[in-house]
Amino acid sequence: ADKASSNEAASNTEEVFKSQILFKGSSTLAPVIAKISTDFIEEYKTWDKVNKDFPNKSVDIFVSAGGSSAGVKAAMDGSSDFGMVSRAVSDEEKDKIKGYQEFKLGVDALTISVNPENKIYEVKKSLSTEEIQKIFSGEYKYWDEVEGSLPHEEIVIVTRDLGGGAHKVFKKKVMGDKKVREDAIQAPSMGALVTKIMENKNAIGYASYGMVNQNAGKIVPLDVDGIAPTKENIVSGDYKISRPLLIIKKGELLPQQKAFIDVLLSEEGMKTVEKMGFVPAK
Amino acid sequence: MKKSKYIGIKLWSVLSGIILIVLVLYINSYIFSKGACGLNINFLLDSPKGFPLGTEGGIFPAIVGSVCFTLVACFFASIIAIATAVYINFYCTNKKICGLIHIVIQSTSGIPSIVLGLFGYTFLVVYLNLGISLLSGGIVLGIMIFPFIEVRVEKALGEINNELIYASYALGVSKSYTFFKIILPMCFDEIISSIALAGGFAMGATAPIMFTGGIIHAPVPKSLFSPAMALPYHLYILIGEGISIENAYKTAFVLLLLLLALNSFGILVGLLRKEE
Amino acid sequence: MGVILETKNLTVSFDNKKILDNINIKIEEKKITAIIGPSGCGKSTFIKSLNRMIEEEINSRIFGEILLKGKNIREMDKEQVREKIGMVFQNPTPFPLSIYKNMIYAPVYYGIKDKEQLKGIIEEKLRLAGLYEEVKDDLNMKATKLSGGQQQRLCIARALTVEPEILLLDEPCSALDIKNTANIEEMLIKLSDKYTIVIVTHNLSQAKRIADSTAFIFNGEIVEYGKTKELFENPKNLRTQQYIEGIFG
Amino acid sequence: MGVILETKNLTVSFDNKKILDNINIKIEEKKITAIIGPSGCGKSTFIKSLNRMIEEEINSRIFGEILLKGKNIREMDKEQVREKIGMVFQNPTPFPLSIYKNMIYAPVYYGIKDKEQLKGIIEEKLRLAGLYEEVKDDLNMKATKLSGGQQQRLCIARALTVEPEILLLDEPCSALDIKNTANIEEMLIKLSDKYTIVIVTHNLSQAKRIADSTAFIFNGEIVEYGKTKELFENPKNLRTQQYIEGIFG
Amino acid sequence: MYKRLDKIFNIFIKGLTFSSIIMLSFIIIFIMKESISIFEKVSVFEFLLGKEWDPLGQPPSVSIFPMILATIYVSLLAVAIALPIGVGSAVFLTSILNKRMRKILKPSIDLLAGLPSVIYGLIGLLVFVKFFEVHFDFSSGESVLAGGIILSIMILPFIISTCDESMIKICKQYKSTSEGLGVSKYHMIRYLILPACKKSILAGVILAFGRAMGETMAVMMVIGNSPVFPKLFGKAQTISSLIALEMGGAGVDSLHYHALFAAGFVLMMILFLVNMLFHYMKKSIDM
Ligand SMILES: Nc1ncnc2c1ncn2[C@@H]1O[C@H](COP(=O)(O)OP(=O)(O)OP(=O)(O)O)[C@@H](O)[C@H]1O
Ligand SMILES: Nc1ncnc2c1ncn2[C@@H]1O[C@H](COP(=O)(O)OP(=O)(O)OP(=O)(O)O)[C@@H](O)[C@H]1O
Ligand SMILES: [Mg+2]
Ligand SMILES: [Mg+2]
Ligand SMILES: O=P([O-])([O-])[O-]
Repeated sequence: ADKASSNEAASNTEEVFKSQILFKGSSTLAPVIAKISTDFIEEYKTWDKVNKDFPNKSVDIFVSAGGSSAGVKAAMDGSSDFGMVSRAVSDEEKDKIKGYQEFKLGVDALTISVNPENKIYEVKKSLSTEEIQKIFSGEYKYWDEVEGSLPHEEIVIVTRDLGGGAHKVFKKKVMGDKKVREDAIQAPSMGALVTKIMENKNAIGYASYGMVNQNAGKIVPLDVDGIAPTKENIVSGDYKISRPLLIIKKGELLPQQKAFIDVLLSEEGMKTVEKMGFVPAK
Repeated sequence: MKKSKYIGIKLWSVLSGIILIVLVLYINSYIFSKGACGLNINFLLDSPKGFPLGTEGGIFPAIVGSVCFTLVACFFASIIAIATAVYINFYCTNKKICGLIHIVIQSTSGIPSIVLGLFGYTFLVVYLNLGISLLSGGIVLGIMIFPFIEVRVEKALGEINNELIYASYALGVSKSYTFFKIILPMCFDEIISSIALAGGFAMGATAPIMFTGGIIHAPVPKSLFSPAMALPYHLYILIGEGISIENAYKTAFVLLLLLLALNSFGILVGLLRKEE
Repeated sequence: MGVILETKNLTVSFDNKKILDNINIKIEEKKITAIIGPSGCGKSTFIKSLNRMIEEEINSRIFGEILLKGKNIREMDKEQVREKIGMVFQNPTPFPLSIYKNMIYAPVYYGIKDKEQLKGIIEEKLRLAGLYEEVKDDLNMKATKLSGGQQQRLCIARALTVEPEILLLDEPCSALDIKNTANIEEMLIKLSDKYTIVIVTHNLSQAKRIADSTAFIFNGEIVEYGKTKELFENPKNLRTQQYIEGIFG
Repeated sequence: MGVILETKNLTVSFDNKKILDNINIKIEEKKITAIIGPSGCGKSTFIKSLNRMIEEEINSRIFGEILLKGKNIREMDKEQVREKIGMVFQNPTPFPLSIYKNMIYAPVYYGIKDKEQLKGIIEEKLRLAGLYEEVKDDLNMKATKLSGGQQQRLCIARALTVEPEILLLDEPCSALDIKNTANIEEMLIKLSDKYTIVIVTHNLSQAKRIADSTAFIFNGEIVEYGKTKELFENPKNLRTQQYIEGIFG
Repeated sequence: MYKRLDKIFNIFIKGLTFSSIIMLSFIIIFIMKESISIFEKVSVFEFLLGKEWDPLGQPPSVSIFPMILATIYVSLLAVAIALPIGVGSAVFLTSILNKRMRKILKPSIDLLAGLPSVIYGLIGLLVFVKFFEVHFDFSSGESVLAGGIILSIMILPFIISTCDESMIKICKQYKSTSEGLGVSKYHMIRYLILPACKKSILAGVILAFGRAMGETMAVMMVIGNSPVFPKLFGKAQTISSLIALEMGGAGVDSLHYHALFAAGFVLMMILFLVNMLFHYMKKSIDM
């Protein structure tokens, strides 16, 4: 299964037609692609239904998580066809991927979210960047240090692991030089992070905007510097902790890959992105 | 006075025994009770659905994927394990080489499964370009269970009366003839049950396939080169991401049933042969 | 009659410990040769080296020559040697198969496929071993269900199925009672019409009863070798004399 | 001297197969009584029933009475019986602990805690068993590292630590060489000053050498019982005569 | 015909054995090779004994001392919990239960050993972690304690089966002797079986310790995964959970990647030593 050679020979000879597409990377994006691909597979089942020129082979689209860096890495080393990345790809990384291509699906924001049992959103709806820094770096250890009327209970920080795109974005846009305290809980995925906040009444973490929408009521986003994480604010860029949702690729697209990407970027695809709680690119 | 002196020991052992029994009962009934209710045929035969994926639908691709991983692992591991055991028992005439082989097997059994996964990812997936696939994951699982099978088969072969084997050699027949006609039939059941038991370990393992073959969403695998879902990994995702605790219980239950079936298969083979 | 088997300076060691030291012996064709000696003196080692079974033991080393009709057996194929020189062990070793399958085990290996022919061989050899009448109706019974004496006779019959020229027996009767022993002794005498027999025994009266020649091994060396009658009645060596008088061993 | 132990119609069966049949015997105090008989006749079964060890075997059934100084032992506490009637087995069974711990094993159970007192007991009993001089500097050595003879003497010394009145020995020398056997025989004769000894032996000359009385058991029955000298020189029963002449068994 | 078959079989067996042995040795060497290059950038000392793990920071720092400590800490904790229960259960199985009951209970212990670690993780997360959060007022239930408890259940079968084996042996061998001295069953347990099984118990502990250190999923799900110095009620990260969590995102040939490999290598070496110790113990017991 050598990708370079199949690339050239892809001119519709049946033997080398690659019916499988593998996505790997961002745990934020993985559920979205998984959803769209199941719909896609259900609709077409075999490639010849997608396009008459394709052979009669079943459509196999695989989705694997691991974090945005894993997506970049997988695109780089060729262990998957596409990388899913929910942060900006650095120039350095782009240089390492030959024939780099990216497709933007939408925009996500990191909301500073807490458990609904935490009454902070009633007394103090907005946190300043500085306060967030202090909470995440461990300068504030108890909730009553953040706001006097809150109980004297320990703050539980939930973060993504270092491979997650969210962590990089959060570090860059909020923390600056400061370090996130080391005894934070490292969740292996965005889903795990949100789950932890929903389960622990003292938890705070940077939950994805999409996830907040999916779990409305079970998790409460706070404003940052007085700006609420709403669709408008995110699009306008007023809400500062936002990030792009990207699909990246090394080298040229095969025709069947293009067919699927077209679906992703189509109006239908965008609707799904929106339905999942994210801000679609178009 | 004599009696009271030992009350401590009595209490301690009985208490430990009770803790043990309670643990066994609790863990099993926990999974069984939470998993068995609401389990229906659709859950077994459907693919994961809903958003996020897994909240609805079933786990069919994961069941098939797990079975495939296990088959690949067992196939791969049992061939080399049996060959090695046969070599040590019947071909190796040099103690030093035997010792060396044992050391290598020992060291392999000491490699933590996550490190094996690490190796599998770098070497099989990236260098050898096998991709994230059933094959890569199966091979890593195979390496993981290889020592287990080897040790048991070697023991089973070693327990065969040497005189019997010599009696066969003394008739002027070859080693392979002896092996297939006498040795293999004698410890066939032991070999099968070791493989079944090892298969159970492979089926329950997550760490080795996390980077090498198991992924969060895939249809039923169609070739050795496609990646696949696996029950334990799916279970991990379901709990870890808080997708659906209810489905997680059901998945755990199904996994447990599969393991139970695998083990009883091994035992059954043994029983059937004894009856003969 | 001629010499069929001859060892020249045969020396065997395990882990560099010499077990057999410079053995020179000539074994006569179609006679019974008995090997006697105290426990651990190397009798089994000696007899095992005659059909190269000793090479299966880990860490065994063999020096010297063993000539079968003048041909060095170590230059022959192992399997061929064992086809010509059969062996029966101390404990009966029937394979855990039916009697029938035990008997056809070797012939099938040597390429005999015809059912009738196989049946012929089985009957002939079982008769030779005096077992045929006892088992002819139960050929499909598991061989391990036979009595000890029957098992041992089956093993001898099985060894004969490859048509060896020489039959080596390592204390074949030590696990058997008097009646079975008598049966087997009788059979061996009959067999010596057709086969050369070498038998290790710790039972001196057995050697006296059946052997034409007897070799006395002590500490890995052949102390005395000659006609059985001669050796028992007029031992030339003091050790031999002491041994057959029961003073040691 | 008086009778210390007496069986009345003692019958033991395993799985409804009678192994001992109606045994009536009186064992004299501070004497050595030997039990002889062919293998499988029930010697071990008999001696094991004397301290109720036989009850530990599943499927054993016991009928009749065993009286220790007139008291039925089956109405006593099992452990108390064994405290009074010690036992030593055929193969030496030192516990895989140090010699010291082997020796204090039972005394600690019977409530002796004082270190000095324990030391006193150890020295006394080891001396009685003729082992003290050999091991006094190595009391912390593993008992399993002792030689076979030393191990057996240790087991006897250990049996003595509970201060039994009777010591039962089941072929205590069968695993030992001549020198160790002589040691133990000498020791037993010395011990009979203080203890009643019942010894099972398959070595007739041993019985002759040390026993005051001897009982010959055959097929689960006592065929003859009397003074040792009498029994060996003038056996009244034909079977006894045949057995001591070595005609069977 | 069978001769030709024999030749093929011969080549097949030898070929497979040697290729598998070479392959296995290759794995070990490969892991070593992938690890070594980290030490061009960081000293061994710094890697093993430094305090901070931040491979993506500027400047990056890679030290796995907290993880090594955490790995040892949870494993020791697990052993400390499992040891008394395990040995007690072994005594219970061999000396108190009758044969029939033992026959019933034995397979269920095997069942415990055969449960996949994710299922243990699930129970850990949904039972213990929850329990700590609700009843003990932990700020978060993820803790070294939770990891230790889950691991202790996982290693219990190993301790039981090693002890059980030698206890049965000792019991069989010396039961009648001990009974002959008129002492009770419990005296025999206390003064004979337990002292005589000391080495087996130790061997069981070492084996179990090794298993605990190599475990990944169950621990990763309940321990919180913070690369800090471990405290009983605090979060921590073991070497294996570090690898499982971060390997997915570490770019091939990056510093991060080699550091993770080196962490795996260190774990492997520790386990290797532990296993050697186990085999040494086992040998000296058999003698
Ligand atoms: N595989 C082996 N490795 C090392 N030593 C061995 C081996 N086989 C036999 N020996 C040693 O060689 C010596 C001779 O053994 P052998 O079996 O030939 O004696 P034997 O005369 O047949 O004794 P027995 O009458 O007891 O059968 C013995 O001291 C034995 O310990
Ligand atoms: N637990 C048991 N269950 C059934 N049968 C038994 C049991 N123990 C002994 N026997 C049988 O009881 C008979 C007498 O055995 P016992 O051990 O008393 O003989 P023995 O005279 O001591 O023989 P030896 O001299 O060989 O020690 C034997 O036939 C034996 O098979
Ligand atoms: Mg021999
Ligand atoms: Mg006896
Ligand atoms: O979406 P992420 O997993 O890269 O944070």
